[in-house]
Formats: sequence, structure tokens, C-alpha cells
Amino acid sequence: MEEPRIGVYVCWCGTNISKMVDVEAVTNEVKALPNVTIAKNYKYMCSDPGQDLIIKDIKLHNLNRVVVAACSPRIHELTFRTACEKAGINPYLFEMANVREQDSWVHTDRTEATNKAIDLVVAAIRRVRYHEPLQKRFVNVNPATLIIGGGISGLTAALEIANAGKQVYLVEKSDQLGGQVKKFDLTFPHLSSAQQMIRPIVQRVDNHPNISVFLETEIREVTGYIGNFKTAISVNGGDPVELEFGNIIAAVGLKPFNPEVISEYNYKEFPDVITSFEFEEKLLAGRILTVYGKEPRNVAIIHCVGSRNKKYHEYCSRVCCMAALKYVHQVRAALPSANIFEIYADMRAYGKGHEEFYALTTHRQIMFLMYDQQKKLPVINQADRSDNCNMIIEMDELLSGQSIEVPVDMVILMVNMEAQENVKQVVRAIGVSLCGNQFFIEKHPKLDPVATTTGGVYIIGTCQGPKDIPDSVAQARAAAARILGAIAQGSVPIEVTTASVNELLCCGCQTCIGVCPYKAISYDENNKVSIVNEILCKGCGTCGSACPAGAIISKHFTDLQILSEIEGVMSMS
Amino acid sequence: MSVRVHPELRNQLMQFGIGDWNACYHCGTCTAMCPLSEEGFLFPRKKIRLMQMGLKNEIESSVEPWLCYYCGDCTSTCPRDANPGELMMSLRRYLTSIYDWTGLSKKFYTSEVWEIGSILLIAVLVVIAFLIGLPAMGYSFTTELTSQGGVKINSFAPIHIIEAFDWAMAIVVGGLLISNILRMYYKIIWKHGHTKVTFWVHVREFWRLVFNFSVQPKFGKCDDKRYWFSHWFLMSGYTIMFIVVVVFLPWFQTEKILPPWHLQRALGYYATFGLLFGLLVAITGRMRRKDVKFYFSHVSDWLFLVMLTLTVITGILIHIFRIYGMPYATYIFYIIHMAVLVPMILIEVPFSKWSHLAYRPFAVYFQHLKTHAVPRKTKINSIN
Amino acid sequence: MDFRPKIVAFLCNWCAYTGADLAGTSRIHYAPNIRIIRIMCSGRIEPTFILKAFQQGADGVLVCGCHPGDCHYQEGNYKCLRRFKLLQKFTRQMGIEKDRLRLEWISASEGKQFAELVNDMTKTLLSMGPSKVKSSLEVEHLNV
Amino acid sequence: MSSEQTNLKPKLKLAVYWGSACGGCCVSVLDTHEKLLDIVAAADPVFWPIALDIKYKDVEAMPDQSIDLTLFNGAVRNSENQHIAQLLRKKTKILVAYGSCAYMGGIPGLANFSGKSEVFERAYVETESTKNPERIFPVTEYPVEEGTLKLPKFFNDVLPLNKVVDVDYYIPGCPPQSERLIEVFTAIVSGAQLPPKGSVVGANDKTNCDECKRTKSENKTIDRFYRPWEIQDDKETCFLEQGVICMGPATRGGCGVRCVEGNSPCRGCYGPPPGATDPGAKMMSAIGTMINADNPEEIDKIIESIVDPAGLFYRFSLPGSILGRKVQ
Repeated sequence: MEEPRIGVYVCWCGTNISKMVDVEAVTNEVKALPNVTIAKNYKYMCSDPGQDLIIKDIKLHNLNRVVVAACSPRIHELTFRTACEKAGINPYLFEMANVREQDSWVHTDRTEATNKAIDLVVAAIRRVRYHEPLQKRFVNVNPATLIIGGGISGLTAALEIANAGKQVYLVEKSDQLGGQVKKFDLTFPHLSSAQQMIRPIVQRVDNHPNISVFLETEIREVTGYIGNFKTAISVNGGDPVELEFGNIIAAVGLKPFNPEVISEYNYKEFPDVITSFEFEEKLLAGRILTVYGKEPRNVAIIHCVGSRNKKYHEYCSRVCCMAALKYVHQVRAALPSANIFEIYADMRAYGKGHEEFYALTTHRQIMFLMYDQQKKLPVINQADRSDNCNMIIEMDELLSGQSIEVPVDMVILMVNMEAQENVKQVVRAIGVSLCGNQFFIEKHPKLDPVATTTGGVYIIGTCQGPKDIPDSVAQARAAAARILGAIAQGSVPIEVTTASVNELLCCGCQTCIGVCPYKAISYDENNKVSIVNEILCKGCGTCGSACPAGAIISKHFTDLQILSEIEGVMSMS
Repeated sequence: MSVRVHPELRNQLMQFGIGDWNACYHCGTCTAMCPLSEEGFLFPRKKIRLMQMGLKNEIESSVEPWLCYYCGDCTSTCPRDANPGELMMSLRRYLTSIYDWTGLSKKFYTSEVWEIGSILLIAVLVVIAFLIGLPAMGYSFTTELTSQGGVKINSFAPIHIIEAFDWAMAIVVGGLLISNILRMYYKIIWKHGHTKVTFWVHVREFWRLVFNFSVQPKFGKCDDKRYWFSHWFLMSGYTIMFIVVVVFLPWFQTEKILPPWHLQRALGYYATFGLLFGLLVAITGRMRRKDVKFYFSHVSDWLFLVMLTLTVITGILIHIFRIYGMPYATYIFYIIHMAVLVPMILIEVPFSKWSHLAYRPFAVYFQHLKTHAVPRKTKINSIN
Repeated sequence: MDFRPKIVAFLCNWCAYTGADLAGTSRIHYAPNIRIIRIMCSGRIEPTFILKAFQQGADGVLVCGCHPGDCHYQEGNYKCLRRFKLLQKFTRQMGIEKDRLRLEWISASEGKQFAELVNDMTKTLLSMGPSKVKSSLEVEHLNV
Repeated sequence: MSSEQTNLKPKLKLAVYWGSACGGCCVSVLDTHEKLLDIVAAADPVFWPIALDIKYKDVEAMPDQSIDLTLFNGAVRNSENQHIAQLLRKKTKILVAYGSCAYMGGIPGLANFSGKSEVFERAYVETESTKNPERIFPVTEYPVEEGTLKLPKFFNDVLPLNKVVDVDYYIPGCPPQSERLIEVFTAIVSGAQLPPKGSVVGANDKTNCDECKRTKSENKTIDRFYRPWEIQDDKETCFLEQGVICMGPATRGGCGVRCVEGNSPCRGCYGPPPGATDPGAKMMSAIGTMINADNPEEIDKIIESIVDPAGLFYRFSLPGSILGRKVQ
């Protein structure tokens, strides 16, 4: 390794840093450290003149390492790496010290903040000495796409990709396409028919020359990596078919919450306490009748069943409020004189046309009753004969502070959208993570909501989180666009800071293999060592920590680099 | 203890003028805005909730609707156009009908046929009484004028008969009002919440009744003081007129033409101006529909205004015609005056809008009694 | 000089480090005693790093990862937890007080919680006094 | 090597010394059996307390750098060990820390879980065979009629050799395998290019699993740990996969996997592989990873079955580890 020649640059960030950190003192403190060739400070390092300063110095002083003390590397690491690259040194020979978000902005004592900045810069200097150049890499993309799940989002994505002339393999677990939407009567907020919407889509998918549909089929294992996946599926127990594809879309959908666990609602106990999904069946059948075959005179709709309650699911299912209002219209149309009770915990009308829909619904002669999810759920009891109704709901009404009894003949439980069960296999196969609520985790909740941390794997629809039809469709088209973009490019960049095995040290114990969440490590029987497929590797580094022999190197996060950084932060005390 | 919701109550309340049920989403802006809403007696939001939920007993035992003087601030600041002011007004109508044990109030409020029909019926009876009754009893009127040139009005409307009738009407109306107020007391203090108030508290707080009746300090707390003034002006005129007519009729319905500065005429002019001014403000307000409090008008609102205006105008005309010695005109307008006044008193005071003259001050009185109410001992059936 | 505890913190890039950044962008002030070292995943944190920090004189070591179930790399935080638990048993044996070594989950949105955590740990360390790991290593024998 | 060769070259001067040691390392030199003759043929032992009656003053009299090779075994426990280490450093060209104790502290290094006072208390008061009500402890100087009796000072810490003097090479093992010694010795005698100073010699870069004949798979999740006597070893499968902690994957090869061959898990006497900063931490990290549980309580429960992690992972290496000793 050539002797490190480090350029250190401390940013003022206007006054953002300089107000709390004595940038001059920091610069002076590190100037004389071993391997530091030059140390400067400047008003805005990220500005063009700031970057030019680095570029010029690299050339002038023959620098081979750069440290910038400025904002969070999550903001400008890429900026400065690019500057290094422009100046002709490998972008990974750069390190950043976060003296703004984690120093000047959070501390109030200038001396302490300056000392901290010095520690952080020294650590970066110590670390960068051991940085190694890393090379960018690309892989080719197979133009076919695998879509798992034939609901509205899967179907939409399939059509979008197939219409662009690319092959789609659509795999559906059940025996028909259409998903949950196929089970709905009307949709909110326009009360248009779900059937009229989904049927033509299914038909188009069925007849599309670029889409191969596999019903009653599950994905067991997927091998390969972005651009080059493979799976074997067996249709109806027949011979396995081998499929090859470059991208994967998971659209495995949702599962209605089972309200049996909520004892207050006595679901299953009382036959006229039904879930929203069961109510859709009644609507599709065309008649709203109690089990006694009578038209209910009092219909209660209970919101947030299994939602927004730490005992069941803390999250909000997003669609149930509007679906409940939709039922108001349907019940009112069918039973003009019925009393309708909306028993809700909060009315959430966030979407386009939703608030208007809510306002419209309030004129449908209904009674809104609010309950407190956290304190007490409404309790559904059997009514006495004298009550002149089927059941009585006892509840503490929040807005009035009254404990009340509500006479009801039918109760619709707006059940939570739960994550699909038994997806562990799919999750494992395609290498995505599940959040605490068992929904698939996106790569970035705001900036990358349909991608996952596994390259080439996208998640759309309700498997990513509860959402309505427009959102599912939007995600489907977004994922399709991403995939078509990658196909058009022909190749995609892959992670650089991966792990790699030092075969001279690997003893073949295979501890690392089970540790990898991406199945990127395999055992080479011939050489009796583990090898990392650096295309699959995401660079989390957990194998590096698991390797007892110290044979796995986490590139850019090596033991030496991190230990030097630790020594660095502690060296000035 | 849980209470049963009555979904059907909402339809009933609808007939009392309540508009959009579910518009209110309980932000509480109205309660925050209201200068009259106070700890322990919060409104309008809470009352709207009771209405929405059909909690009959809770509504009927509410004193708060009477504490509202309808300045309209709640309605103009409501983000949902839920119109809390008018909802409170509607509640007052409903409560009036609930306090009334005869059931007539409800009929009058919910049926225009009943209300207008009854008024017409009484008016016709009054006309009959004058045209047929009095002559049948042997009274005959004269067109002769007095020495001062005034109309001999007592020959047309014999003073002792009219006075007797006034007293009879006052007793009937007063009796009805008192019985309704007792029912109001029963619902607010006794029935709901099972409380009682000591006799001493009744006595100690009594001044509030008088004070609120005569000054209407609560109305004065509303932001726009003009309405308090016009209302107080009207009310004082009305009260003077009422007392003069019922108690001092022989002094008032005189054939003498007193000098204009005479107390009798001065009181009459004050009352007339008070009434006219108040009516002018209310009528123009309801016609212009600029202020929130006048934006919504129930049939009962207009009926009351029209009848009172007619009474005042006919009263003025009687006064003018009498002084200028025009017997026929005087007698005709006397009949019209009575044909408007009598049904107005008989129907509006005990059964309709005008009852608020009693319910409002009593409500303030009851409100203060309520704050001193103690739980009533109820029999506890122990299991042993 | 009064005692200023020094905390070396290992924060995963996706949750905890972002959370610490959020504390900054939200201008939530906290004690200046912490020195943050970024790693991609809490699953990369090795006992070696933590022991090294103590050896170098850290009064406390803080490890932060994503909340269980939220790991950017699926389950790196669980691996971290397992290793941490075992390491904790070891460090206790070695006489390092329990409160000097903490593992906490901080999400990208928990800037405030992170600041509170740092303050809390600083407070605890202030009450405990300096770590004796480094001084224990200074042996008395040479030049007898 | 032939005697002819050795005749051509001047004979090397060899010293073997034991510090705080059990003597096993010295015996390992003797365990070269007939090869000992070759050693003696190539080198003259000039100082070897277990074998030769040469006094410290004799060594002190030797010229500096006159000894070619010193195999220093045993840890540094007291001022005597330290004195001789420094003395030999001065007199020796190539100083080798020989065996686990000199290399990392070894078994005596376990005393770093306590301190001098605790050791004395145990040794001179508490031991079952001791009766010492007056609590008499050794002192460094004791005046008697004839003069002053002196004893070396007992240090608070056990130290590996490199914490006292500069060490050229390390030969790990408890004791080092005699074959490895011969390899190293031969290399030195032959004048071959020696590895960089500070290297571990006489051991492999790869860890023990590389040579281990047991079947290994990726299936390394553990629901419960067993101590070797708690489980019926199937003698075929990787110890770890049976739940027995074997230091093999984190321990340099070179011993010939003798313990595992004898159906006992590796205890780590050969020390960590190159690149490991701490002898026990890598193994601890690996073992932690294998715990098959996600929630803290279950993890704790599994960890309960690792009774003494410090003793287990640092059996031979506590003084040479990052922490070095228990915090005092």
C-alpha cells in the first residue's frame, strides 16, 4: 500500500457548523497528524468551489485519501465521492465526519462541540488510512418478470409490463385471478361496481400473449440475483417448470383479521355479528338479511376491529372507514327506514374524494357513535325480549361521555387488513424483510416505496401495507416502470461494499452460510471454503461478524477500519 | 349506568327545526367561542352530541339551551356549518313542548295547521264575543263622544268585563306557565340525577330569578350588545304594558284624554316605543338575514313577530282613533287588537315562543340551584 | 478536572444513525459526550469493537440498531442482540458494570428518543464515575 | 539434517527458560524424542533450568546477543520472570515466546480474573490444607541473622511475554507440538528466509476446522449449549452442530486437531488466527450468532447454558486479550 496522503476539509456550512464548532481549531488540531498532507476549512464544502478545492488539492498535492468534516454522510457522501472520482482517485478512498447533524446542531457548548468535532475528524483520518479502492459493477437483466399474486396490483403490473412487449410469469396461489377486489360489490368513494372493474382486467390478463398465468401455484425457492433469477414451479403437481426472469414483483396481498380473538364482539357467538368481508358476500348476493331471514331494523357498523389497538394491531388499515361509509349507503338504499349506527374510533378520510364522501354520508340519517380504542371496546350482548331488538351494544360514548346502550339486529365488523399468512416461504425465497406487523419492508418508506433491499425485487399492493385500490394500482404501475426501466437499460449497478472471503484464512466451518439473509454465501466443496456471491450480497456485514476465523472481509467496514476509527475517537482524551 | 339511545328522537327533533344532524364533528369551537358557556354548563357541543345520539332523558333535563341567547357566534365560526346556534334554538322549542303537559305545545310547534288554526279559532271567538256576546249580554256601544271629543271606549268594551277577562286569561296562562315550570324543575333538578336542593338555597338564590328576568345579564354577555338593548327595550315595554293592562286596566283604558306627559300616557308611549323598536330590529333582521341569529326562521318565530306587531300597531291606532274621536274605527281596531292579542297570549305565552320569558330566568335560577344540588337518598335493596 | 464521560456509540446506518441525524435536523440538544461510529447494520457489530472501545478508555458503549422486525437487512438486529447478550455476560464477568454497555433500538424517526437516550446514559455514567477498564490495564510491575 | 552440515557451521547457542509455567513446554522440547539429538547437534543449550545447572549469574556473564535462540515459555508472573525475560532479551538474538503462556498468558493467565491479594488470600489462608491464623504472607525481603532473605515480587497481573520485552516470534500451543518446534528450529538452523518479526510461527494461518475430519454443514443454529460431559458425542458431526462449544474455528491449526481427534472439543490453546485482534471475541461473536432465538428472554435462557464465557473463550488468552484482566 502506498503511503496515505490525506487531505482534510472542514466545512463551515455557513454558520451551521461554524457557529458551534471552532472550525479553525479543528483544522489546526489535525494538521500535524501523521499522514495528513493538508488540512483546510471552507464556507461550503459541498458547493462547486468547495468541491473544486478538493479536486485541485488532490492533483496539486498528489492526495490519495480525502476526509471531509461536514454534514451527515447520508446527505453528501455521494457528492464528495463523485468529486474524488473526478479528480482521479477512487471514490471509496474518502471518509466523512458528521459534525453538523451529530455535533453542531445538537450541542450547546462550543468547547465541547469543538472537541467532539476533533475526535470525529481524527477518527475519520485514522479510518481513511485503511480504505481500499473498490470498483463499480453491473449485471445484465433478463427481460422477463415474475409476479407473485394475481390481485388487482399483480394484474395491473402484469398488464403494464406485458403491454410493453416483455414476458410476464404471473403466479397465483388460489384457483382464480382477481384477488380481494373480486369479492367486493361496490367501491368507495364513487360507489362504482368492483366487478365491472376487475372482470375486464382478468380477461385481458388471461388473453395476453405475453403473460403466462400459473394458478394454484406457489413459489418455493428462487435462486439467482437481480437480472438473473430462476425458479422451478410445478403446476397441478405436474413436472416442474423452470422459469428465468430478471425481476420479481411480490403482490401477495392481505388477509382479513379474524375478530374471534376480540371477546367483546362475540363474533361466531352471535350469527348476526359479521365481518365486512362477510357483509360483502351478502351484498353480492343481493339481500341484507339476518340469520332469521328478516331485514334488520338496526344495523351497527363497528370500525377499527383489530386496528389501532395495541392488543391486536397498532396500525391503521386505512380503507375500513371509507368501506364502512360505503356500507351506510348500501344499507340505506336497501333498508330506507333502518337505524344505522357508525360506531367508530376515529374517522379517517384522507384520500381524494374521501372527505366529500364522508360529508355526503353524514346526510344519510345515521348515528355516529365514538368509542375509545384504548380504554374500552364496545361490547355486544344478547338483547332481552323486552328490548325489541336482536342484540345490545354497550359502549362508553367518547364525545358525550355517556355510557350507552345501542339496540342492534346486525353488526358489521370492519376488520383490519392483516398481512398475508404463510408468506415466510415467499419472503425467504425472494429475500425481503418483514416489519413487525409482518408486512413487507420497502427499501425507503418515502423515496423508494416499491423497491426492496434486494435488488430486482419489488413489493406492491397490500403486502407492503394496508392500502386502497388506487394506491395498489399506483404501486403496481410504479414497480412496472422501474422494471421496464431496468430492462431498457439492459444492465443494473450492484452493491460495491460487499463481503468477500479470504480463502487463505477460511477454514470451511460454514458458520457464515446460514447467517446471510440473502443466501449470498455458499460452500465450495472443492476448495473447502465459503464463497460470497457478490452480486447477491447487500453488504450488511453480518457474516463478517459471524466468521470465527476472521476470514470474511466486509469491504469498506473492515475490522481494521472500524478499530482505527474507535482508536481515533478515543485518541484525543 | 348506561342509557339507551333513541334513534327515533332525531326525527322528532327535526320537526322542531333541527337541520343537518351529523354535520357537527365535535371540534368544540362553538363551546370555546361561546361567552355564556361555563364550567359545568357547557354548550352547544355537548348538547348537539346528546341530540345526535338521541339521549332523550339527558336532553330533557338540560338547562343549557335556556342559557343560550343566540348571538350566533357559534354558527358563524363553525367549520362544518353545523349551525349550533339554531340547534340550540330548536332544542328550546323541543323543551318548551316537553315542559307542556297538555301536549298542545308540541302540536303547535310541529303542525302549522294546528298553530294557525288555533289562533284563527280564538280570533274568531273574540270577534264573536264582541259582535254577538257583548250585545247579547245587553251592552250596546255609543258613537257619542266625550266632552274632550274622545271616543267612549268603555261603552264598547265595558271595562269590568274586559278586566275580568284579562284576569281570567292571566290566571289560565299563569297557571299553565307555573305548572310547566314545575315540570321543568322536576326534570332538571329532581328526576335526572336524583338530586334535591335545600329550601334555604331556593330562597338564597331567588334573587337571580328576579335579576335575570329584569336585566337579562346573560344576554348582555353576548358580544353584540345592541341585541341585548333592543331585546331589553322590547321586554321592558312588554312587561309594562302587560302589568298596566292586567293590573291597572281601569286606569289605562280610560275615556279621559290625559295630557301627554301624564304617567299613564308616558308609560304607554315608552312601552310602545320599546316594543316597536325591538320588533323593528327583529323583523328587519329576519328579513335581511344578515346576522346569524336571524338567519333561520321557524314558523313560530314569524308568527310571534307578526302577531306582536299587529297588536302594537292596532293598539296605537286605537289610541289615535280614540283621541281624535273616531268611534267606529276605534271599535273595529279594538276588535282586531283583541283578536290578535288574545290568541297570542293564550298560545304563544304558555305553549310557544313567548314562554321563554318564564323559562329563561327560571333556567338561570335552576342552574344555580343545580350547582348546590345534593344526591337524594334512594332506597338501596341490599341482597342480604 | 470534572469527569466528562465518553460514550462510543455504534449506530446502524438505516435506523439509528438516521435517527441521530434526525435529532440534529430537529435541533434536539443532548449531551456532547457521545462519539458515533457508523456501520451499515447492527449485525456487523462485533464484540471486538466494543471491547476495543472500553480498552481505549470509553466510559460507556452504546449499540443502536433498528427495532426488531425493522432491520434493513432483514434480521441483522437479532444477530446483534444475540451477540450482545453473550458479550454482556462476558463483560459482566470481566467486571464491567452493566450500565456501561447498552443496546437500544432507535428507528429513523426517533430523533427525540435518541437524544433522551444519550442524556440518560450520560447521566448514568456521571453517577457511576469513570470506567476502570483502562486503568486496570496499567500494570504496576515494570521497573521493579 | 546431517552432522556434516552442522560441522560446517558454528553451532547455535540455545536457551530455554520457563517463567510462570507448568513445565509442559520444556517437556515438549524433550518430546522431540530422537530428534532431540539433531537439535543438540545443531545447537548448544547454554541455559535451560529444567535440564542444565546454569545459574542466572552465568547468564548475566554472557556477552549481549550471544545466545542465538531463546525459547521462553511461561507467562510473566513475578519480578523474577520479568528480570530473566529482560536479561534473556539482552543476551538473545531471536527471542521466541514459546507456548500459550508466553504467547497469551496461558492457563496461569486465568489468575487475571482476580488480583494478587485474592490469590494470596486463597493460597496462604483459605486453602483447605492451610492453617494460617496469623495471616502471614510472603514478603519480598525478610531479615534474618545471616542477612536479608529475598523473594521475587508477586505481580498483580499475569502478563504475556510481549508486555514485558520485545518478542521476535511466537510459537503457540499448550504445549506446542514438538513437530512444529522442529520445523521452526530447522528453518532457523538452515538459515532460511525468516517471516517478519512478530509473526506466529509453528502454526497454520487457517483454523482447526480446515484439518478437522468431522462432518460440517451450514446448520449451525443452537438451541442449547452443552458442556462436553453433558452430551453423548456422536464422534462424527462437528461439535458445534451438536451444541458443544469447540474453539476450533477460531483457533489456529497446527496442533493436528489432536483434541478433536480424541473426541474432545478444541479449547483454543493455539490462539486466534491472523487478523483477529482479540483471541476470544471472534468466537464469542460466532457463537452468539448461532443462538437460535429472537426474543431476549429465550436468548438469555440459551446463554445460561454457556456457564462461564470468559473462562471458555479466554482459557489460554486472557492476559493477551483486549481487556487483559478483570476490571479492578
